[in-house]
Amino acid sequence: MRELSYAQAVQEALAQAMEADSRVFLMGEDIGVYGGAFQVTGDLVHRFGEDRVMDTPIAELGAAGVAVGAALAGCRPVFEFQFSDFATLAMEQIVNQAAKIRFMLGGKVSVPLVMRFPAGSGTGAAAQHSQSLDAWFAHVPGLKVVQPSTPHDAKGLLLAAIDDPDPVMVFEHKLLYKTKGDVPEEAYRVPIGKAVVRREGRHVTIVATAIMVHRALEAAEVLKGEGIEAEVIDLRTLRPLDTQTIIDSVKKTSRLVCVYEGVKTLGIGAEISAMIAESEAFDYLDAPIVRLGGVEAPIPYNPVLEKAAVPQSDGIVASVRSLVTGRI
Amino acid sequence: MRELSYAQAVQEALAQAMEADSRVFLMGEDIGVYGGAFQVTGDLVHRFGEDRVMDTPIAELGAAGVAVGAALAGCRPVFEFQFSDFATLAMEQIVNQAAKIRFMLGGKVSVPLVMRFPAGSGTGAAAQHSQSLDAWFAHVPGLKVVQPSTPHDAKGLLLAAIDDPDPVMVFEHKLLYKTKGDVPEEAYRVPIGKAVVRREGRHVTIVATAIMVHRALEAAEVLKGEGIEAEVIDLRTLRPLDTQTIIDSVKKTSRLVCVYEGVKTLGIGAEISAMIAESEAFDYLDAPIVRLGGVEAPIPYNPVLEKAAVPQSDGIVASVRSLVTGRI
Amino acid sequence: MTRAVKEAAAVSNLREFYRHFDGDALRDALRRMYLIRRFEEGAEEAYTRGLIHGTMHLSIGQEASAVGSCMDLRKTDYITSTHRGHGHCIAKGANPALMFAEFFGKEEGYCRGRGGSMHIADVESGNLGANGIVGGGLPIAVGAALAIRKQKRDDVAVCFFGDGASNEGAFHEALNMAAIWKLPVLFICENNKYGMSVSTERSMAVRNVADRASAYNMPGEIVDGNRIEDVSEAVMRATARARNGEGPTLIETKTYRIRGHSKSDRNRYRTREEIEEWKTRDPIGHFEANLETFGILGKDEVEAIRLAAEAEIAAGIEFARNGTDPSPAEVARDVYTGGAS
Amino acid sequence: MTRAVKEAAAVSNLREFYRHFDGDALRDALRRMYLIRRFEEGAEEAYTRGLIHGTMHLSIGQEASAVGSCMDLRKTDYITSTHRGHGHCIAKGANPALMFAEFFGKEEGYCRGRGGSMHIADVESGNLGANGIVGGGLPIAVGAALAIRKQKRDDVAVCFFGDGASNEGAFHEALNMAAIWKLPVLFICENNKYGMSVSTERSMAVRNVADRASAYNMPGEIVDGNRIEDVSEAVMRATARARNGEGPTLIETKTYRIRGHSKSDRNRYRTREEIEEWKTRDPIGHFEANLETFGILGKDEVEAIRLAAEAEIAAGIEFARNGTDPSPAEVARDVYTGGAS
Ligand SMILES: Cc1ncc(C[n+]2csc(CCOP(=O)(O)OP(=O)(O)O)c2C)c(N)n1
Ligand SMILES: Cc1ncc(C[n+]2csc(CCOP(=O)(O)OP(=O)(O)O)c2C)c(N)n1
Ligand SMILES: [Mg+2]
Ligand SMILES: [Mg+2]
Repeated sequence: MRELSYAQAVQEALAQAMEADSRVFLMGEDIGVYGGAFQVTGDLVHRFGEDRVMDTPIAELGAAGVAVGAALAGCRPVFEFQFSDFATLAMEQIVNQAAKIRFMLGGKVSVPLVMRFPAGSGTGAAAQHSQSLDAWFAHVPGLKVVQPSTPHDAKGLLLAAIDDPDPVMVFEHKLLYKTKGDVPEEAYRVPIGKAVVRREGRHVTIVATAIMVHRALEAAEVLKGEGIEAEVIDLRTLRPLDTQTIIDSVKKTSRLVCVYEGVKTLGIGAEISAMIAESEAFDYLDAPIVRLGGVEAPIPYNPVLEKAAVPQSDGIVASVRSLVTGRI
Repeated sequence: MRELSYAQAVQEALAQAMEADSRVFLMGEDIGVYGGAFQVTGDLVHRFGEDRVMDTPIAELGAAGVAVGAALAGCRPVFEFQFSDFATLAMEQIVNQAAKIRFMLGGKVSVPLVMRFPAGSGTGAAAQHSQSLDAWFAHVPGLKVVQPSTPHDAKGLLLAAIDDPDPVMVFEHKLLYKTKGDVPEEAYRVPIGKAVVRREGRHVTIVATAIMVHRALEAAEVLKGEGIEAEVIDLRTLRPLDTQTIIDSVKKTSRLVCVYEGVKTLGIGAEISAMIAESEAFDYLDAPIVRLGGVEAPIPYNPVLEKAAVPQSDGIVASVRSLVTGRI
Repeated sequence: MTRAVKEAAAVSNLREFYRHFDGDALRDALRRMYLIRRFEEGAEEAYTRGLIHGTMHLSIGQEASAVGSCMDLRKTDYITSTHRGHGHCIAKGANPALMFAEFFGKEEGYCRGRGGSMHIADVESGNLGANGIVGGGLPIAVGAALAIRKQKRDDVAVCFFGDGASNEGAFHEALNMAAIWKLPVLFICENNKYGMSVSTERSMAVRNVADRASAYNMPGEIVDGNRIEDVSEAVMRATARARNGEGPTLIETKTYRIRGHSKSDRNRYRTREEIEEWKTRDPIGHFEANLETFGILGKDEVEAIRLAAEAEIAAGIEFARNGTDPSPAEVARDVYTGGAS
Repeated sequence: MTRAVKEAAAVSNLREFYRHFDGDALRDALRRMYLIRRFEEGAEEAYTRGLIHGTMHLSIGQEASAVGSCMDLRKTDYITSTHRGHGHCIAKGANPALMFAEFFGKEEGYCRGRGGSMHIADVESGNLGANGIVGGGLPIAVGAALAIRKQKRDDVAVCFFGDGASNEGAFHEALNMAAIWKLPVLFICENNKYGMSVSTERSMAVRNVADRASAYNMPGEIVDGNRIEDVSEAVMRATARARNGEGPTLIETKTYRIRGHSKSDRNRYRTREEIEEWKTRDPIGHFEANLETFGILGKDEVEAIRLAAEAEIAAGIEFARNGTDPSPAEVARDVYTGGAS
């Protein structure tokens, strides 16, 4: 099958959605002739014109509100934040408006809005350009939140998000943009709300998101050499959570490690852990539930510190090993 | 001892801090002659003048940034959001600036800033004026987050927050403003980072925040009649979490119920549950960890729905009963 | 003379407003102003009697601004409204009975009882909703105008907001985008002198909100917001421009809210004299007097309109009180379109 | 004639700038402009060679704006800076060696290697920091000015920002508050024609950012940002006003960044001709020529200044490369003042 990079897969989804539905258009900073800060929109402006690939002024709150209003009035905007950190400027429109308008109006309207958030650390851009704030959005009823880890899912989840009648937040990890993978040419959908087992195993369940899926898979490979078979689940959707896939896995393995890049405290792993601890899987647990998340600090500039600030595969190996050892 | 309302206790703390330290001043919308939307600042403007009780224009992002700048330059601003929901407009300054400046500048500065957030539902103000967003802030390193449940703690935690060299977010529950309690006259401090056991018990630990502390205590009283002795912990500080007090309690009772008003998913109870599930207390657990949080919906206007949207004491009773029954 | 001829004769010397609208339209405008006034008085009373909970922001004294702005709008034109939005909602065509049902928290309400006063909306008549966030509607209106452009319609989006809201960053960002993209949107600032307790003198350094239009290279017009003719004529000029692809306009209607900001207001920031003075500039009284002076409506017709409005409001309250209470089991309904949660 | 007398004679016919500053000050200004230029060239080279990671935003071509703005400031005056902040930092008095140490991620760096280019700061010399958030520094500067007022100092806060930043809501809110409270703050907009790839023609409806000053009843001055005299004189007028309690000023320095927006820029949004044209208006060349024409500095002195700057930069890079790497164990250090985490 054809290989595309994650960024190309996103771009293909945008192009196919715009071709298929004239209501779809793109908004964002420097997504036109510049091609986007991460070259995701690339040359789309030349193909679809400035009306459908709209550069906005640097005005995140207002531009997000414009997207909300356009969605209310029949369009299907796909909004790019240049960095997910800048969502801090637009929480009002995302959380008070987009997420709640349908509910507040008694179900009389929908807000079919997609927002894309390049997120995460690893590019040396320091504390204000490296955050992983996905957990904030997963805390908000009215929003859906997805976080693809592969080019395949980047395309399929984005197309599903654009189809969706409600606001969907798409978290894209910056370090994944250049990673490659098989991507079918047709416009397929990956269902929102479904996790996927990336690797089967029986000794421990690792639930991971975004780039951590790859680090977890690396770790699983190493652990295999030590006789530990880890099951790796790619969460894919943070809201609504696919509880059943995780519960089933934990019932099988009896151990759970959550790996995510956001700050450990109240990051998405907190929810996964708590969900399991109150589920039917609780009685199957043979060990404490371990979370590996970002350290309790902003992301530092220095590259060695930057790496130390979020889980890496050797840390996952060490954690799983100490959790499982002696208990297999 | 003298009784004050929660609002009066906050006001007394503000007055005492301003008297003791000329660097302290207040900023917010309608906190001057109007006395604040919840009459917390009351007549302070007449006592301290408009320079120290500053009405701001309706401009939350900018005003929050002014507070950050003033704190950096040697003042001690205490900022009132009129409703905690409006923090959505100021997340940039709170999260990218206030929380991170010290770290980003290598520890060369501090940001001694206090922000007060009237939060929660129950006043019929509907979805955009009733949110409990405390978990967002507890997810952010660089911030401290407190949530007093009594007039005594409202005063003591606020004074501790004003003393603190770092940004402290104070969540005040609107329904608590009129509740009364003993408040010493002198300027005492309640330490940030310390939970407190409000009621001792041996069958189950209930960790609650803000108004839920009172509902949990009511529930405990009912449960007592059924032979169930609940230990009730008032969390008081959401960041940094007082893990030890909770762990100790759970080791004693073997069961944990978390009660909070924020949306259940990724609300503060998720962190408490996950913290226990990975702690030494895990091995003591005799039952799943239960979370009672806000429903997965915005807060509705209709008063019956509004009540149904967040935990009430009968719901706490029912949950604890079904958790404990047959397992004592 | 037949009535039609009499009307025509009287009208010929009059200003644009009275020539543009026929008797029916003028009667309807007066009716709507009365509906707003009585609606709010009724809501206030129900609130005071504990029948309505929450809070509410009354626009009594500002009726000319709402009705004058919406008189010439189409159903397909949008408005975005504010926390002080009852008047806009009625002016754009909503049914007061369904608004009351909302205030009483009933399933029959415009928002099925989920929104209340601060989120009152009637999407059918083009009202995209009141907003609890000051300034929240500004960019949303720009987005609606963008959709209009994309759909190649010649409708407009009318954005109501207050003087206080004009200090929000959202104001700046919204006006700038509307201006650079030349979108069909009207920014109608209802300047009632205060944002809650803070006067415009204390919250901005310019005298008029309209003075800010120049920062966006946009016309900024100031009108007497208590005179429906002035408001309506300015809005007609601006809609014509907008429909014609000439871009947005900022209109400032100078008006006054007679009641407090909300139910918790103790009016400490303004004088009784100021309030009394503004009561003498009542927009309904002004309009009525003109209609009579110009021979457009007789005293008896005015009386009939008033009585009909009162009857409609009374019936609306009755309807609302008999509405259906939502079931607590449905607390999380309509969070998502598919029904998922 | 002694040199001092020669200087005095030459200077007497000159404009304010050359009379206000003595030879030492002018030499120092030129030195700083060279330091900025060489610093950024050095940083760029180190980045290209992979010695510095992350990204960086170069201000080559904008040196007159930074130095002209800071020449007459005191150490106790504050500045807030931007993502394009190396120039401001050096102009306000920072040591390039410690800046390089920061870029190399070392403990010796101004931010102990935690901040990097986008957060470069030197609190000692009054620089409260660059900012990764466009517009983030605007309200912070207003807050610093508020602190100055509260502390009854006659210092000022100088806020640098770009044309693009002037479309952020923070701009509007910050300028409004500074204006209503008459705070001692200077808003210096370095208008280099683009916010990343979007030209001011596409991002705002007025020609000049300074045209927006009227919305805040604030003086708005436009100067040639590539002429240090123009910048400095405008800033001196504004600081005088500010220190005198007359409130804020908006100054727009029209300038140009010769390099791309950041390291990922392919310059697709502007022409090569435009860049070449602006290279002919080099602020250093302009200043040097004037200094020589007016007999204030000789060619040899200029040469010496340039060489000294180059030597200082080379030594700074050397110092930085030999700096101390932070320990990964200290990744969560300095999150809180007390050390708690
Ligand atoms: C973002 C935000 N900040 C503050 C408030 C609280 N609040 C509600 S209305 C109001 C005053 C608004 O003033 P203005 O825009 O002039 O409208 P008016 O009430 O005078 O009609 C305030 C401060 C709010 N609802 N939203
Ligand atoms: C809030 C925010 N939005 C977007 C960005 C990404 N970004 C960084 S610099 C920049 C352009 C800024 O333009 P301008 O203010 O004119 O400054 P210049 O780069 O031209 O010096 C953009 C869009 C950002 N850092 N912060
Ligand atoms: Mg007002
Ligand atoms: Mg620029």
